[in-house]
Amino acid sequence: MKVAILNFPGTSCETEVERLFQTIVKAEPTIIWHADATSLEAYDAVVIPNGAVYGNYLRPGALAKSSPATKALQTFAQAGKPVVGLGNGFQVLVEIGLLPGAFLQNPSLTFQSGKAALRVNRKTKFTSQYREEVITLPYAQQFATYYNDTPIAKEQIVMTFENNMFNSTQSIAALTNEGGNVCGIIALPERATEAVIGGTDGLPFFESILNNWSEQ
Amino acid sequence: MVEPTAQQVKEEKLYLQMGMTDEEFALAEKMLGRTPNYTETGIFSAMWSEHCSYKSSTPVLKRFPTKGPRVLQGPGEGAGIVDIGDNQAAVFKMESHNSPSAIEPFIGAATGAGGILRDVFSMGARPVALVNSLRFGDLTDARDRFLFKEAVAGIAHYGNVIGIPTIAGEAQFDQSYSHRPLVNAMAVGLLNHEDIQKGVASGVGNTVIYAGAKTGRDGIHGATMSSAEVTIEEEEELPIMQGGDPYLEKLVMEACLELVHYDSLIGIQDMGAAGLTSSAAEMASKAGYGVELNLDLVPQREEGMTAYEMMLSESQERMLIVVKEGHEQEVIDLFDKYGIEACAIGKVTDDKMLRLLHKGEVVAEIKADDLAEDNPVYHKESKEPAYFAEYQAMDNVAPEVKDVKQTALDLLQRPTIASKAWVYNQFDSEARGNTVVAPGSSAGIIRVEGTNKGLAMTSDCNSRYIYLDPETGGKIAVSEAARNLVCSGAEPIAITDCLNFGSPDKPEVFWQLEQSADGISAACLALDTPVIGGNVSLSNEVNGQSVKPTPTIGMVGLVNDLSEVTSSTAQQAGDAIYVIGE
Amino acid sequence: MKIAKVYVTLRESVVDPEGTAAKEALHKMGYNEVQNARFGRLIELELDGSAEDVEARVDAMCKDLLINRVIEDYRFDIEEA
Amino acid sequence: MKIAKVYVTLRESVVDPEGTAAKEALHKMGYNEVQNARFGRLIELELDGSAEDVEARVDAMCKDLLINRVIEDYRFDIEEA
Ligand SMILES: Nc1ncnc2c1ncn2[C@@H]1O[C@H](COP(=O)(O)OP(=O)(O)O)[C@@H](O)[C@H]1O
Repeated sequence: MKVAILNFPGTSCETEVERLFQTIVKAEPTIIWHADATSLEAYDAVVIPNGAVYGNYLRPGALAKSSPATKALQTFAQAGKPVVGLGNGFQVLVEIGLLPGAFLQNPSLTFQSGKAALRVNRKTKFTSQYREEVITLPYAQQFATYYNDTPIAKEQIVMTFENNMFNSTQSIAALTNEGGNVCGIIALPERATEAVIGGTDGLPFFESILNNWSEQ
Repeated sequence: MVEPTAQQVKEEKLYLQMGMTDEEFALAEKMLGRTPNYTETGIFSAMWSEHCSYKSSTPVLKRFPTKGPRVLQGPGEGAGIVDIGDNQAAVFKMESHNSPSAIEPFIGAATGAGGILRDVFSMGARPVALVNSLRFGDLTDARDRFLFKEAVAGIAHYGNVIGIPTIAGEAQFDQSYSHRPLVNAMAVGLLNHEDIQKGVASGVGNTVIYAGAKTGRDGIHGATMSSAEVTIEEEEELPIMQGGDPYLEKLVMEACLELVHYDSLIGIQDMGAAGLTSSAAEMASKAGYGVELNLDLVPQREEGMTAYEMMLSESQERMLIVVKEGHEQEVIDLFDKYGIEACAIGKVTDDKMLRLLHKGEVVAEIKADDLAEDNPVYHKESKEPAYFAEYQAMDNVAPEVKDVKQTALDLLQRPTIASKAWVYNQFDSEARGNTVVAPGSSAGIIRVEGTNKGLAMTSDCNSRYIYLDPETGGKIAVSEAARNLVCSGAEPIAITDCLNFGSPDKPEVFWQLEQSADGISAACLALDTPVIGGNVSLSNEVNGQSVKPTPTIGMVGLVNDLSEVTSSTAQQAGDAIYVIGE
Repeated sequence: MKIAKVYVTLRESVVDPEGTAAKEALHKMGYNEVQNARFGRLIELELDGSAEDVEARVDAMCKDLLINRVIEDYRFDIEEA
Repeated sequence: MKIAKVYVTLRESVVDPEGTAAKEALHKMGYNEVQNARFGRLIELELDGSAEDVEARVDAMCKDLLINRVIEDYRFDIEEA
């Protein structure tokens, strides 16, 4: 599976995602500078890594709208291929309109990092490899509160916070579009793929992607 | 404003406002063979400030052991470098941002983190972790609570946006830091030996390139300020401070780390304190060459900036780069890819002068060595404070504990002892996915990517011990750092330090500085952990009262096998508990 | 030259933790008359004089980029500079 | 009930990287008429009607808490709600 890792100005976790696909969940990752991403046709999946895209200016993820990569991403997603936004990448997906809703500042008004217990909906294409219903993943965001005033259908909710620490709408931690091929997750599964750096509860997330899309 | 003439600078003693003494001005005149003009006076005063020249602390710093088989670069460059085997090296340094943090803690702390990161990546190293050391008043005062909260948020903001994990630190509280906090930031980077860069400007005709943010009128004379007591009266006109821009710095960093692989690169240095002045003078002086800059070409954010303002601006996120003549465009193109402005502003000369042109005229011409090498050095008076003998003569008293449980609870509530999770939960301590041990343990540990090795790091200093007995306290600070590393599974390899003291003009303060340096040196020799770099912050005072002497130690250790890492949490019920040592 | 001043506020249904925190802090400082505090933003755009349809253009900028209508409301004034 | 609207802008020579980033993004999206963008804040305070010296009180709140005077300037209007 050819995985494009989109590198916007301000993205900072592209190498950890690349390493993950090179050494752990085997695929063929390529880091692509956003300005060169005018077409993503050659890839089977796209990942938007965590970071602070465009400095989080205006709203986290918002200025990604001005990048040529946005159009390519929209085309790519319409083709039904998988798109994943990790942390800040989720915020990008919301801002460019591939996922519904918006993000608000944490109730603490501060950046918060730590580990959270998440309940997994194992019926999505991003979670089909999970055995457990409740997992632990790291998070690190200042804008982790998901907000939407239109209810999200149950099938689209991928993971929820066990204790709704950020006051998110429907406790949402991860969500897909209606088509089920675009997924944003505010926690950081890529940081839980090796025992030495904090557990392996993130592995099934990536394995699910490979499993559900690599044959196509 | 009409700029004062050289004559006016001298007769009206305008140099005094810039922090220069009569003797220093006379020395500058003698070196030049004429009276320095306004711009030149500003340049001398900035370069000869304590912050840039270490004029009062050099004699003390000479006491530190700085050599060892692992040391590839000792004090003197942006950061020190130690070998960690397999052709790799660790690069690190600690720096203070105390004065700006006392005025505007968010900006002060954020730009502190930004500055120390530039020091590390300008050596060619990719920063892999941040560490900090914080000292604040005891949080009973609203201003102190505000300062603390904002400083933590500032560090978090810069580190989190640029995406470099903060993996260790310390926070202590004592009334002596009330309204005069200490904010020390340390950055640790990794590089391969062949990528080591130095801040040098060599090779006649080579081109000097400016890259990064535009220059504005901010922080002028910050270097002088940072060695002075800060007082801000309520209704006084507030100074303007510029926030750092971690987003821009991230782009500058990525461009610089790509640039270190270019054969055409000669030297690179961050424009830190005294910005363009110190970077240009130091790069020329270190290389034994001269530099000529055309200030008309410097990217400017504000209109009508004078040479004086441009040379002394401390605008953040700027780098000075020297490349082989004819290779300017490839460097400019590289920065352009990241959306960063870069342009040629001067060239390397063979006359060892720092020469500045502005609007067709030579506005300053000073020997680079006079600025960067031959600054005045003071041997300050040192005197044992009266309290020392008094305390030494006291009997040891063991406090009587009546209710162990209550005493334990009381102790745990002291801000210095209580959990620091409120602080470190605001940091993205796992960014880039190599954090093996995050804050909350004795030392932070980061994996050396692609290997089974790790770097462990910690910052420590108990200023109450230093105050009571600076020599022993200095030894304790280094030993505590070493213990934190060892019990995490790492071998201590080197330290950086940040010497935060009161006014060096007080013989008792100078004595504390000397004594603690002796203690630190003795411990470093015993533990084989040379000092590879550091920073001095003097005159940390409020209303004439000095802060407790605080020589912060930042220590780095090597973990040879990550499976040997031990964290300081209780692992499982039934495990035995031992106490070892005296 | 024209100046567009865009006033952005959080939609009423959205809780504003910053406003709540400020209100509480103001109360602690003795400003008990504060019943409510809401935080928003002010965006000032300097626009090239030759532009036509200024209103429509600014509105489009808001919708395309400056505002996220899931959480924010906005209004703007246009002044001659 | 009175409403105080506090308009907070960055002091003249303070750099506004957020404004610059937004301007560049608007250009990339074809809004080339934008010469400059500056970001500020808007704070709306609902004040209990009985308060006296409203102007002076709001000014004090700004100085004591709401404004960071190292980087920001402010002005405010007071309206009857
Ligand atoms: N300012 C800070 N930044 C990051 N981590 C911190 C900070 N202050 C404390 N910590 C972390 O909290 C833990 C406890 O700190 P401290 O009370 O100083 O413990 P110790 O006595 O073990 O050094 C350590 O892991 C330390 O790294």
